[in-house]
Amino acid sequence: MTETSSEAPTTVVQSTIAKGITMGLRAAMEAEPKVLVMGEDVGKLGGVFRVTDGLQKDFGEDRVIDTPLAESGIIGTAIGMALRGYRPVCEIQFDGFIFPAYDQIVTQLAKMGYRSGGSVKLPIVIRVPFGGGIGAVEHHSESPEAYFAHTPGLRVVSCSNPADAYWMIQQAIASDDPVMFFEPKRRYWEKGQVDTSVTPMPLHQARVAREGTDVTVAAYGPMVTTSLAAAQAAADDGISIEVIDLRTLSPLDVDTIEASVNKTGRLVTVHEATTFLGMGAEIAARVTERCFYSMEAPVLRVGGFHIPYPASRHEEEYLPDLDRVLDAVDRSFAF
Amino acid sequence: MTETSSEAPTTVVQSTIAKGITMGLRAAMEAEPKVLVMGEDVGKLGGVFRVTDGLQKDFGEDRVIDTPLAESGIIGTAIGMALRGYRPVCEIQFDGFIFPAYDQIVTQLAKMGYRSGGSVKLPIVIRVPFGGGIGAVEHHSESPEAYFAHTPGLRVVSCSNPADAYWMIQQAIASDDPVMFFEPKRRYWEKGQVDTSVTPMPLHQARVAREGTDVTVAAYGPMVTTSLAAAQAAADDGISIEVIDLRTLSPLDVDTIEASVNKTGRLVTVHEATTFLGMGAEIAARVTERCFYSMEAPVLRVGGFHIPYPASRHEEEYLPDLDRVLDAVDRSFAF
Amino acid sequence: MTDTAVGAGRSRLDGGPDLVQLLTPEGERLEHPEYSPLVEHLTAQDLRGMYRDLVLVRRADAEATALQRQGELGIWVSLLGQEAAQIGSGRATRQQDYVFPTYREHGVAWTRDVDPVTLLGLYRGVNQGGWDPTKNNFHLYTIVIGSQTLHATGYAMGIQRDGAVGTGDADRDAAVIAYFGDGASAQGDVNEAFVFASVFNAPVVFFCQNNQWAISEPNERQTRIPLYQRARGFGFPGVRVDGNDVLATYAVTTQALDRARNGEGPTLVEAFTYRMGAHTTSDDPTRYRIEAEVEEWKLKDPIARLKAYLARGGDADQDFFDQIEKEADELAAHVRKGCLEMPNPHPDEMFQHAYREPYPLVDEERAWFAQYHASFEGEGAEK
Amino acid sequence: MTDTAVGAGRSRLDGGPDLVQLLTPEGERLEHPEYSPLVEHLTAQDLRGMYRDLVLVRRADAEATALQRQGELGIWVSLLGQEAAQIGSGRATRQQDYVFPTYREHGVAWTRDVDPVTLLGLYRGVNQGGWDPTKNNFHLYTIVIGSQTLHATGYAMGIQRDGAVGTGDADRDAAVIAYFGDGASAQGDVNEAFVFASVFNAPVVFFCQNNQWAISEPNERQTRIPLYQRARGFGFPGVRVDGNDVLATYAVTTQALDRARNGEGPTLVEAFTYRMGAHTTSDDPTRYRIEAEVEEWKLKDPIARLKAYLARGGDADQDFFDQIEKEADELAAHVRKGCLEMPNPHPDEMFQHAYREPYPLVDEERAWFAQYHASFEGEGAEK
Ligand SMILES: Cc1ncc(C[n+]2csc(CCOP(=O)(O)OP(=O)(O)O)c2C)c(N)n1
Ligand SMILES: Cc1ncc(C[n+]2csc(CCOP(=O)(O)OP(=O)(O)O)c2C)c(N)n1
Ligand SMILES: [Mg+2]
Ligand SMILES: [Mg+2]
Repeated sequence: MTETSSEAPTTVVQSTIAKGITMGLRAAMEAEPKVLVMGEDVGKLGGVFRVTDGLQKDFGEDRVIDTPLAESGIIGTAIGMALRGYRPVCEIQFDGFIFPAYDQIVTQLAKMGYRSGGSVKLPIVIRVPFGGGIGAVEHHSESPEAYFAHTPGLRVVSCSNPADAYWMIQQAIASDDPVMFFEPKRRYWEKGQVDTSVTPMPLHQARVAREGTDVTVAAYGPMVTTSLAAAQAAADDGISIEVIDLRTLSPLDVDTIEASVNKTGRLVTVHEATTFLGMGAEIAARVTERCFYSMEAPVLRVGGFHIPYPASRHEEEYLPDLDRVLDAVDRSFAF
Repeated sequence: MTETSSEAPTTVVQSTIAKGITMGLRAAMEAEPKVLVMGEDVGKLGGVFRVTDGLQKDFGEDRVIDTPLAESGIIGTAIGMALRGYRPVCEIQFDGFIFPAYDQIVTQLAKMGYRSGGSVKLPIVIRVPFGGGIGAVEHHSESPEAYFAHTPGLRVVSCSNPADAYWMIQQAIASDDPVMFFEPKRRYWEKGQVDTSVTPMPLHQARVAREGTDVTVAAYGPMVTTSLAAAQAAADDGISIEVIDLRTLSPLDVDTIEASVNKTGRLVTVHEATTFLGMGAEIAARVTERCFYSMEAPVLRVGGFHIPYPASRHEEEYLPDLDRVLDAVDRSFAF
Repeated sequence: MTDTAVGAGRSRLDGGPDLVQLLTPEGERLEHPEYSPLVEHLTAQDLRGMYRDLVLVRRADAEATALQRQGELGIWVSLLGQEAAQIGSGRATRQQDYVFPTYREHGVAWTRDVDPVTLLGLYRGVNQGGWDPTKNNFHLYTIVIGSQTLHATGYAMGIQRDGAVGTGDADRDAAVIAYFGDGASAQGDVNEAFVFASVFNAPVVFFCQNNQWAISEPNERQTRIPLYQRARGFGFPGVRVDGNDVLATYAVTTQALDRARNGEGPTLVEAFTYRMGAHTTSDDPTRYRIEAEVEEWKLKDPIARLKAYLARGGDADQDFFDQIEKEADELAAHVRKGCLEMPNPHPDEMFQHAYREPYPLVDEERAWFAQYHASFEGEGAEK
Repeated sequence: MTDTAVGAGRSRLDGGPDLVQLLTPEGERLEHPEYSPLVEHLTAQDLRGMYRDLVLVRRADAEATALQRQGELGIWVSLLGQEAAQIGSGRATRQQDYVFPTYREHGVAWTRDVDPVTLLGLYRGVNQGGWDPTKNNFHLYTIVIGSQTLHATGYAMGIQRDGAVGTGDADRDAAVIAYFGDGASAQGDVNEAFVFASVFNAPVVFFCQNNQWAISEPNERQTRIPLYQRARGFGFPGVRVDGNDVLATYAVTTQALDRARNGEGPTLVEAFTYRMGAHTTSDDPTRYRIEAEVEEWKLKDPIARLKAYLARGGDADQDFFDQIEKEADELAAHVRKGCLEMPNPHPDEMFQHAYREPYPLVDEERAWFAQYHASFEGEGAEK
């Protein structure tokens, strides 16, 4: 699909993350007639975040489907359409509303290919705006990615900037495996440049977002911006932080983290999800096993506390921020 | 509730794990009229594993409820009954069938107390026969515990012997927080002694199942028996393994593991669940942080491969066994 | 597939022949053999009371919308247009009944004597609801669409087990009413609630406010037949009532609740109404619906018709209406004052109530955060 | 609450007045204005073919049960008693139609030319199904109750998008048939499938085999009205057919599939039948149902009635029946041979097909396991 997209005019455009995804969806739909978009309010409204804005107008109601209000039905029927040869891209309106579809995702989407001995493929992408920081009510600020990364059969990715948004959504759609696509909703409006003509890096590869020598900070989605800000602040204090944008959570690109940690000897992981059994746990276990002798300190994890996502007036304290990242960096040096 | 149960005749009885749970359910129902049992086929049939055998006959259809075939409905209505003052014990027929109820468990059961600012309590126990090794078809051999341990608001425990089965189910029922109760289905018929008169150890405490000095092996549920067998075999080769039966996964009793690792300097975790983001990941991350300087080797994890649970003829190779545990122990010593 | 909005526009205007109506949009009383008797006992004072309810909840709702515009609330979910559906059904409940709302039932809350200020915490972001539902038998707002219908059914099964159904004791027999929307009718949970309620003959009334829209989706996207007919598929009665007619809604809900309390099982009530405003203050309906549709529904306003009826019959005079306006202004002031005085929670509070019993990790994180947070005290505001 | 098993026993014996029947248990043909025309074209040979189907699938099923008893299968899910429901409906499908079975549709598989041996892998434990559903348009068995009804609805929506509905081209227009049980009707997914199918008017037939039991639960635990009436709640037709009558089932399913292919949308067919055996070979029905009920259903046997009809009408003689028995024995031998020859999978195979595209962790674990496994080779058998 990336080949086809490269037919697009060779230009560098300014875009937000949200619009980057919209552009990517549009490119994928133009390149492949079997690509469908489905979900709640994705049609005329263009989704509550306007990510599917204009798609129904241009591709019609048969390819951009406003579904009944039933997430299990959305994923279950998407599986059926995939069996018929389509490539559905499902939008889940908010992170907290993916759970009614959890059974279809875990018992059917993730396992049907295996069940079939490889005779069936389910090229389905599930788009999930995730994370907090938008002052919303309950269920609108959650980070459920680990629930999916613990599920064999699924792939899990998250973008952190407009260029990745544009390319990763197309790569996810091009994948013949099901892909959970987590979008950093509070960063939807952050701007950046998108070059629609370059050949993008592979979907399942982490990226060194900022080079450093003293300590490695691994983050994804909304926490990449936070980590880069922390690195900037630390630089002023003479601490050199290497920031890794994981981009892919399943499969996890351990090699890139390992290389960095063998250099820095210290690792801090950052995510909004509850720390207990969050991505940081797997990264810590795996990297420690690989880098046992080069580690100066244990992997320290910055993440959500062990409570349900709190009322929005608590967000500022609840969410990991620049200071929490730097605090962990300091504690790492204390070892 | 434990007080009340201690009114039971002071005797030591031989029991299987399955019967231990049955006895515990009966004791809890006798002690507290608000305790209900509900699920699919829990009535006349006594459940597919006969764990609720005889309860409907003795406590009636209003307290032992055969529900429609809908797991979300089972948990959702249990929540409503709890709001009315009841203490429902829900049986999910097999691990793989808990997912239709996942939304009710994660968005309602786990969060309603928090939502209410503490004014609402949901003393609900969800019994889940889990794990493989019984030669079953798809969805009947899974280990979904990590999906729940990553969810604040829930408690997660697992028993490994008849005495714990008898006491822990009563303690779970007595808890005013929701408890996920994972039962090692392939060990249901393993026998042991149950003293119905002792004061049991707290629900959320791990137990040193076998003392050792060279390496710590932490397991829970069905893998405790496996780990004890490995320890026995290792002893013959002069290796002293300390086996910890975690019993509680959320909250996790880190102190007990820490104390052991500070003594042995080595830790191997064992579970059937997929290794990636399984309980072993959290234990590795947390223990390494606490015992960084006393560890001779990284925490090594024995667990399921990153594939859906395979066809039963693969079980012998897929499931962690004595040899896999010993292999990890050897690798630990190789550091 | 045809353009849904067009197809929708027409069929959403009138409830069809089965619509139960006792008060026309013009304020004329209609006789209905089955339902008129259920409102005969209502005195002029009762009707004035309902008028007062309608005006006050609309006013409180408008004030909350204003507070959101001024940044005092993060979001507001307006009930504009659905006042009669909520007051009529809420007034039909008895003290011992239990109510499971969605996130829009501010009018029902009013009938349960819940101070409107109580409802603002969730939308202001100072809590997730936080009230004690047992105080007024008014449950916490539920945001996950449809979930509460199962809780309601389970609660009703609890009432059965307490022997509080069909005893004939008016103060003892209890019922549950579960509110949900037209969009929610598509959720598996709602249909499972219908299965459980019918199989166990539970004392629950499923009250669906069909306000024609689920955010941007017309209810043709959720069903191709009138929603009240869904009950036929599960073997219990379904009724479509004019949700903008407070009398008809009161009558139909009274009958359904009585059936439930008497042990006759569940009923589905579809209140045919209209969401006059945006889905929430974050929504922009101009993207998906035509203004003409809203204009037509303005003619069916629930308050105007009751006012016309009261005035015509001489059951209320201008002084009364003025008095109510004054009360409404006072309530609005109370709502505003209560909102502005709502303190930000102390950070430490977020660690409370995740568990009722000791949970070491939470205590650990709570203690860590306390000292971490304190370490910024010196540096002033930003933390 | 009343004792369900008692209440159940009676009502489960007869399908009531709405039951569509063309062949009585005694083998008498009945005339039905709507459905008789749909079987008129069936020749004596066709009917003999159906008889052959019924006998052969029952024989293959019995052989599988025997194989389980002998330890060759881990479990078996018998279709005993449901042969007519499966053959009648399966024979009504066309090549281009697509079938979504549960785990019990061995008879339907037969009508799709799936070798019965193919179905054994799952129950023997050598794979999770493993066949290519596109070969015979017969999907993999689905074990999670109800899930496949949504897949079927989505597949049907795909057919709509392919323009393969209502074109009038008999070889092009396609439909989907989704099988599920009476217990499954309680699942949210099944009801959501009804919502999607009706809203999108998808070409899908929901075929519910009401075999009266969901393991130990009588279907009164799933619904208090006849299941075919569930469709009324969603706005599409529902029909109850005698599932032990292969002709009536063929006729009703043919009509429903034609409607779907013609673009007239979904239909719910309730095949009223009975699970003559245990739920699976692991089940013990004596714990929850009375033998008398089974005895009464023996009188409604689907094979006996067709045999009686064929014999009485002279459409088949003893030679024919003997010939079929011989074929059945041959098929049984084929099934047994195929089962015994089914090799255990090589351990390495478990790592295949979890993903279609490269997934490093799986490769890593696969490589690790290969050398780990090899390290035991010396020590002989135990690994
Ligand atoms: C399970 C779930 N999915 C999606 C949402 C997002 N959402 C909030 S309100 C709404 C529309 C609800 O429509 P309806 O049931 O008609 O109620 P109304 O808002 O019109 O009163 C949606 C899709 C949600 N809250 N829960
Ligand atoms: C979601 C789910 N819950 C529970 C089970 C366990 N289970 C397997 S078959 C069965 C009964 C199904 O009854 P019915 O739908 O009537 O089909 P039948 O077996 O009678 O053909 C149950 C409860 C399951 N497979 N899936
Ligand atoms: Mg609505
Ligand atoms: Mg059945």
